[in-house]
Amino acid sequence: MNMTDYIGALPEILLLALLCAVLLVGVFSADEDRNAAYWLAQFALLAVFAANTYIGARTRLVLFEGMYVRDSMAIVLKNFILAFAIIGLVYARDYLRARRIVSAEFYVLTLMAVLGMMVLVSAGSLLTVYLGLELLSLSLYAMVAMHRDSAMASEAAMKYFVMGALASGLLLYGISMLYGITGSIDISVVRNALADGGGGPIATYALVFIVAGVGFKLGAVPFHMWLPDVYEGAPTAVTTFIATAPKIAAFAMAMRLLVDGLQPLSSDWQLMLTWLAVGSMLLGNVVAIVQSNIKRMLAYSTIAHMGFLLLGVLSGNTGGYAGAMFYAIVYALMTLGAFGVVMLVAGEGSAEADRIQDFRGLAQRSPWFALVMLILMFSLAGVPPFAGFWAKWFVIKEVIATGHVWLAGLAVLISVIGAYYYLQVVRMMYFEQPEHMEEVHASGDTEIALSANGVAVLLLGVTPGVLMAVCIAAMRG
Amino acid sequence: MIPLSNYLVLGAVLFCLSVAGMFINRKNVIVLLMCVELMLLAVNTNFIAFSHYLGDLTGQVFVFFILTVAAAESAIGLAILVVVFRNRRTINVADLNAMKG
Amino acid sequence: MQTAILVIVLAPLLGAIVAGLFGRQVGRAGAHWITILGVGASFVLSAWMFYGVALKGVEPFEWSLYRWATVGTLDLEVGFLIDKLTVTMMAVVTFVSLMVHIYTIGYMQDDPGYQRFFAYIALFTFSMLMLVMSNNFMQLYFGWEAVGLVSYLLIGFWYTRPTAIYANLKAFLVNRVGDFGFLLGIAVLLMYAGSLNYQDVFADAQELAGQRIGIIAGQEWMLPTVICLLLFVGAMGKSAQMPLHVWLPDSMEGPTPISALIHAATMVTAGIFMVARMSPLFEHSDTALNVVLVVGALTAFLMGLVGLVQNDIKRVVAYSTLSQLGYMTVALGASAYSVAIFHLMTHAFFKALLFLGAGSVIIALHHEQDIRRMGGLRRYMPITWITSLVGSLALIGFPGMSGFYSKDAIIEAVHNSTLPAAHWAYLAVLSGVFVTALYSFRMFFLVFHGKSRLESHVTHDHQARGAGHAGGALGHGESHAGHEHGHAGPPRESPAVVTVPLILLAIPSILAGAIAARAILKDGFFGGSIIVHADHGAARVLAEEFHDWQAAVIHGLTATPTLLAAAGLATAWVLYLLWPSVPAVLARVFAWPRLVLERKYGFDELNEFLFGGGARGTGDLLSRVGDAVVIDGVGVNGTARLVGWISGKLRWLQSGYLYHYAFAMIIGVLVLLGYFVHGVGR
Amino acid sequence: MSNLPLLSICIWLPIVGGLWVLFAGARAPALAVKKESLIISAATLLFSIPLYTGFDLSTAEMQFVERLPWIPVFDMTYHLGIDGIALPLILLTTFTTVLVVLAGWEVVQDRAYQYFAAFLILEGLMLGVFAALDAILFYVFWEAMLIPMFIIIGVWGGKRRVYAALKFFLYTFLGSVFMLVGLLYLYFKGGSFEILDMHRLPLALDAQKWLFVAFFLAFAVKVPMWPVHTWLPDAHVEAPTGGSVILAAIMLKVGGYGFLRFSLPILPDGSYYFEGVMVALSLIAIVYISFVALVQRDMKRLIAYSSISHMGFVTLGLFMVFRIMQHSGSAEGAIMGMTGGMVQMISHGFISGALFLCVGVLYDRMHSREIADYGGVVNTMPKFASLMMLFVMANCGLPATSGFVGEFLVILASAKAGFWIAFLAATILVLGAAYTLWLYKRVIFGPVANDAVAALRDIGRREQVILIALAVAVLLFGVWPAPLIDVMRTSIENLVLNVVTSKLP
Amino acid sequence: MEQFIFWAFAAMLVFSASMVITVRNPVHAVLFLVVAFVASSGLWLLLEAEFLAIALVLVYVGAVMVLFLFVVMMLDINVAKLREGFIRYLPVGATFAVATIVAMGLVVGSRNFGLERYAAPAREAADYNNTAELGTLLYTRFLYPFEIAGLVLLVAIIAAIALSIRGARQIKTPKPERQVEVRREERVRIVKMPAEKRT
Repeated sequence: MNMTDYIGALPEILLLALLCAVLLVGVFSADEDRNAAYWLAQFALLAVFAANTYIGARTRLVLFEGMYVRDSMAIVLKNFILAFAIIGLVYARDYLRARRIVSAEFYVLTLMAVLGMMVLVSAGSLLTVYLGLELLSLSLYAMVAMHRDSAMASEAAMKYFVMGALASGLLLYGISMLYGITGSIDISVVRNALADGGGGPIATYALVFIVAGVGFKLGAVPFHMWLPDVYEGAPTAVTTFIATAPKIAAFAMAMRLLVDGLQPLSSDWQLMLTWLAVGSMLLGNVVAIVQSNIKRMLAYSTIAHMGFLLLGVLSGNTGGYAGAMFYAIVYALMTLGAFGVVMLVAGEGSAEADRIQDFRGLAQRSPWFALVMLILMFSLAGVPPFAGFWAKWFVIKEVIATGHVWLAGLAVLISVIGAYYYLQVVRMMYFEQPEHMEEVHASGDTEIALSANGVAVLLLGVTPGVLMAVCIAAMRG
Repeated sequence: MIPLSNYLVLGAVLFCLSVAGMFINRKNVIVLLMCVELMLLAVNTNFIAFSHYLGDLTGQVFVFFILTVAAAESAIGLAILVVVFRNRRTINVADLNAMKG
Repeated sequence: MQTAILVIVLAPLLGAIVAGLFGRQVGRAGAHWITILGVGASFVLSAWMFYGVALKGVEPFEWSLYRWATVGTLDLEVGFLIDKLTVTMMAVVTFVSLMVHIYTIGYMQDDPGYQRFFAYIALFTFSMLMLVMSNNFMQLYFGWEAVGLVSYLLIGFWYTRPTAIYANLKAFLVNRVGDFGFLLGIAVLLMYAGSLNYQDVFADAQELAGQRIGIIAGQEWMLPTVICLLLFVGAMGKSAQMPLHVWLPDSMEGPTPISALIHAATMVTAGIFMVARMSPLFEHSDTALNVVLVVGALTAFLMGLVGLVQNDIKRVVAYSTLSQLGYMTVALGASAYSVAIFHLMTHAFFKALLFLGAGSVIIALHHEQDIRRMGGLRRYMPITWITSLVGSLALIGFPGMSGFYSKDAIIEAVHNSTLPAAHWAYLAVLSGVFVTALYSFRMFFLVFHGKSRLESHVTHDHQARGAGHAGGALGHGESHAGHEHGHAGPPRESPAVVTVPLILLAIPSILAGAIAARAILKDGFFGGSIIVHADHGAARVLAEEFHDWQAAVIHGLTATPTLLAAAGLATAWVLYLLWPSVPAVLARVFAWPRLVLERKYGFDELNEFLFGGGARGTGDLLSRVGDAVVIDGVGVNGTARLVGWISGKLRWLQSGYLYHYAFAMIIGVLVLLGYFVHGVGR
Repeated sequence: MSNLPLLSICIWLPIVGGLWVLFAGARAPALAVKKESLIISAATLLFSIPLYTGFDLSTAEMQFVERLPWIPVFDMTYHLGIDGIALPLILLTTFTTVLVVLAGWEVVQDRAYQYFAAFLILEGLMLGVFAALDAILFYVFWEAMLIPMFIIIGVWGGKRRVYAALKFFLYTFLGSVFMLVGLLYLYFKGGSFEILDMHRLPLALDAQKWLFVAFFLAFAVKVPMWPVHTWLPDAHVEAPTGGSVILAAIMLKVGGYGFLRFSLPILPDGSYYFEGVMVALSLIAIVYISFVALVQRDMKRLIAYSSISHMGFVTLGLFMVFRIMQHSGSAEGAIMGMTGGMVQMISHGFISGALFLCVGVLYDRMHSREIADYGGVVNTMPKFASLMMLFVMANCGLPATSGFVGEFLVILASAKAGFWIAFLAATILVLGAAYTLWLYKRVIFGPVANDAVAALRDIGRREQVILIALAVAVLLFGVWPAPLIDVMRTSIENLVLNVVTSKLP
Repeated sequence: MEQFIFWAFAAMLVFSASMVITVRNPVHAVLFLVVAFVASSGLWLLLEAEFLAIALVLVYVGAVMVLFLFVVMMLDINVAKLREGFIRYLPVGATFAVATIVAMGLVVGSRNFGLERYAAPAREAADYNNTAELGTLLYTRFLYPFEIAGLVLLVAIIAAIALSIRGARQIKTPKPERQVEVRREERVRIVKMPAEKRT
């Protein structure tokens, strides 16, 4: 325990300090719209982003007795988590204000969740994995329930909570078995022990529970059941948050547990993930087709996307991990924008506009936002020249590299089914006539952020090389 | 001499009972929360047993953290439960199906 | 020489372009002047060239205009081959065309599509010249299709008439069936000869003759037979040989000058010309020649019979054309190519004459075409009467008239042919002579002699038209032209623009045969253009027997064909002038054969049912069942529906109940445990 | 001039221009948007002309090559270049787009700026497809094309536009994705995304077969070949005129281009293995679809089916190669067939585009595509009728029109592949004429059918310009196809040599 | 002796756990849960985890379970209706529960974790202080997780407050001073409508 530990973990510490400040501001400020809390939260995230980017060496650091790992993957993922949280808050502000959910606690919980994710991303021990996960999850449960007058939101929170508790129970059980057979909760020690001891059925036994926990967090079939209900029921601002940054964290968790820790069992978990991936892609895409609620549809789309993400992880090599990382980031970026538009369309009133029908004629009401949504939808469908295509391209490439051409074929086939429901949104926006011509109102920062989001998806689609290089470097470093 | 397996089997049984409680119980959400507690108890038993037989305190430390988290979890769980009850005047599990399909 | 060729070909094209695209600017007079000048220039130069090549003995020569394309090492070019065969055709085509141009000024003077019409016929002249002057198969096909196109345009010239647009579609499609074979023939030829140039191909003919080609598994066919039969299918289409003749009678829906130009003198002879041009190939296949012979003989005889029962003046001539084309084909089959060309030439003159004469009658009667409503026109239209008489005599092969030499030569040639089918063909063409005489003079007598049956009708007709274009008029009357001046007075002789061409055509109809007979029949006029195999001696025997035209006439006076023709003429006189009531009796007695003839052997009905209906039925089936039900219904939408159905079912896995969710997770864990830890199912 | 990155300009000028129209157009007056669009498309056409004038006929190498790093981590490059196969298609694209912009001038009222932007972007993407030499770059352009087309059909289409647009998108998307798997597979075999490297890559027969199937799905759907053609009639019928024109004139060609650029040279043995199927499918397309076309009641549908049938000649021409080589032992016929297929692509671009424009002209006036609603149009629209006559005849493959050249060459070549192949191919002469002329007869000829027809006005100056431009093209390449064929000659000869050389390791 | 204690507590634990998930009345369920915790605590003492055993009783039984009871009673649920249909799902549920137990038990059973693999460790010396050892670890090696655990509790506090507290704003009370000042225009709006035609 020395200074380097604290300097290394400075971003987290800074976030904690600023989080407390937000809490105090919230308690003591009379600001009805919580502007002070909002801006302070944004400042906190920005400051942490800067700290995370500029402080400390780029080399791999292991701090706090192995509890905390700071490697290039962690730095990159944390930056994206922070960035998406910032944009998510921008989108959320008008929505929250219009629905009077706004309170300083919301921002505090957001920051808490971000902190949890950062802990998770940097976890060097099974214990920090667990604690980070819980910190994140508990914040999210509370955030989902924040819309206290909404029956849907509270039901979603309840479901999320129970299923989340069950999942963390499963994960803990797996961790306990791992601890039992390796005698340690340090991930690198576990890995070495397993490599020496060769794993065996008990290790596989532990692995099953851990995969279940990871699968839950990602939302992979059959551990996905919470996801549609939570996405639909939660206030859209919270859904936006849940759907984006935590998926990156979940990817990090998968990497920490499966790759860093359970690499010796990779032949087992690769097959498990194959099942999960195929199931997710199939079920997600197929069931999304019949959804009429866009949030629910995006939930199923998330399930499908997680299937694709797992394709990258299961290929079991650096390229695949980089592909999955790329996928997670791009997925989060696209989903963020999509929910941003959903919130925008919901508008000033207290009602949600979450039926696909509500997008009727958006191209005539607000051509620019319709275009952004179009870009996002085609990107989600995996059509070039948008980022989503490269995400799919990357993981499929790695799947083929490992020789699973059939899996690649299946994946692309399923993605065609998936294109259908994204097209339905485009259809509503462009092909149908609007019920009224009222332009969608957006405040300046939302408009800028949303535009940037759409343009980023397009630019990443044209020149994905930079982010790819970042991901590959992060995985190698 | 009690073998480690006894504790582990006990943990497994407890774990299964709690899981079974989750899907057998169709009426009361509070029971679900209790099942979560039971499940954590099972895991804790596992940890402590391992800790004892390995002669390593890490397991106990882990249990310490689990207990902490479990307490926090039940606080939040009960808070959510209260919100649910306020909104719907019921905590029947079978009634929590406004969202499906 | 090259400039002359270019002018010959391009002058009509230029006329066509100017008249067609700038018709409004140049006006009606401008249109006919420019086209007539163009075709006139063509004619003059063609005549000059004919003089040079045919009479002065200038060597045949070939000239490539430009490279159309190069594919691999194969150069496809647009070029010209000028030899005796070509110049003969050029002269005939441009002459007839010029006549028709002039005649049109009168015939079409009131038609609103005047300029368009001139554009078409000039374009036709261009196409026909491209066809006959070509030095390769591609350009031949080029002209071949182009004349088909113009024919299509011209038959449908009065595009508001349902019969006309039906007829032109039919004409085009039937021609396309022929082209289908023709193109295949060219394709097979190219495959073996490796070139499309006439000279190259003919040079290889001997080599090709020995080869065989497998068409149906296990059966090898003689290559020349296959090629020639396929090419002949093309000729059957263009030259309206059975069973591809059905378009020609219907094509009479076009204005009369067209019938004269295209459907008598030029386009329909393209097939004859083509086969003659291909003589080096046809000579290598007796099978093909036999087929040609049989088809020609059948057409000559059977179509003549149909001519007996037709009442539309133009249709009678049309069926006579079919019959005469049959004669030409027979000549081709008998390897007497030169004779076929000879008949082609004489036929061009007298058939154009007959058509234009018929047109003259039609004008005079204000577009009445039914011969049963004519009669006694001799008094009113002396020039038309006399020229028509000349045409008819030439047609039946009256000794001394041009038709006599050529037709007699054909009959002789068949008689001399050694092919197996020649006997039957001989009988057919011989009886055809009688039939020809009968129908020709039936028409001639009904139109120009006897009692006039027209007054009452004309008045009636005008009343009908006064009532506003009665639908009935569409069938027969060419309702567009010249109503305004249609007084109900007696018919008058046509104006000079009509009669002058008649006279100009009458002259060669009488003289052309006598002038050319010796050169063609005896002296081997066409030289190297036509090659006859030594085994096929019909033409050679002919040449041996022929001395000069006077001798031929004298000999002809007592020959069987002449007697038959005379008998036919006499029968016509008896039936239609002497005892006009007899035909009706005969019609009752021979009701069945008559019905068969009136139905034209049922070809139209058969085609309509089998090909028209069959194609539409097949299309319907494929469209409704194949595309809509199987591919789209089951395959495409079926898949979509299946996915939707699965989706609808799968969504209920997400029941909304927490315990089901937990259950799903546990099952997931259980399955993983079972498979990976306990190896169940591994 | 030659220093300019002409291909990049041609690709990006319309895309950037289109985006600009999209952004600026919402608030700009409609006329300004139209003028801008016309200027952009015309400029693109101008920039594509030096590609032709500066093209070296003597080499089969790629020309106007541009190569920049694109995604360096995977050695993917922004690699452009054209040979004699791509050049005509590029010129066709730039030419057609100008006409399409003109064609939409007065017709499109609703969200006009989006309409023109979509077409401009589409143009750039299609040019990208023809010019890309990096497989993934190709794929990106290839797939991206679907988006503007989807929008065009769906927004400005007819009654069943939603169904048609979705069908179009999903059908072609389904076809394409397997190509992506194939391309990635090739990358792992050869370690390069360069198409030209793939051409040289030895591959085992089994791999070639699978890859062929994957590529087949992508290209056959686009062409479209029987039995994956059913999206096309729907898409064509529902699309606005401009959309139909682009679909028929260019989008279908990318399928043929794909076969030429990918299937044949990369997988010669796989192509050889499947050539029987391909020839059979092509012939089915020619005959079967012709019959189907015969009974259509909707003008656009009929022309759409006619397109499928004519595209059958393209695939027939391309895949007869093996048979011809077997029968005749020389490349002569193979080159002829391939040239025929290629010419057919270009010519079909002009002709079907023109026919769709003709239908568009009628539709703009009567708002009906039903054949039964027309009749006697010639009486009121003589100029239009005569121009349409030309295109109809070209569609029948009449000599002196460009439609003849391709069909003629393919039929001539097909005789070398087998008599019955030629026989079936030649049925288009009769069947094609039957459905096309029957259509013409029912719509144009005859007495004036009803009051609506009587009230028609003849085509205006703008429409005349469009149709005459196409007419000139059709006639020019019919009378003198040498300039067109010479451009592609060397490349096709080279390609045939490649194709007949086995690549089995 | 050890054996007896183990089996007794184990039986008690399993029994009370089964009761938790099956009893009709949630209050009883909570009480059985308390029993289960106590039994566990006994087992943990057997495993020489004295601090945790005490903490379990103090923290759980003392605090958490009371919270549970409090909520159960506060929500005042109609107990009778809560267990309907329970039997119907029991067979399926039980089958799967048993299957899971078998699947898990086969692995964690004596074959893998018997005494031959994991020998029972010797008893700790008398001066062994479990609490002190744990405390040392918590403040040294596990400082970082310890801080996070604190945060988790903070989250719980914030969340519980945020979810449960009802701010004054939401309480609707009449304001007499406004009521007397109300004007007609604020309450009644007169709308002009064209008369509908009689049909």
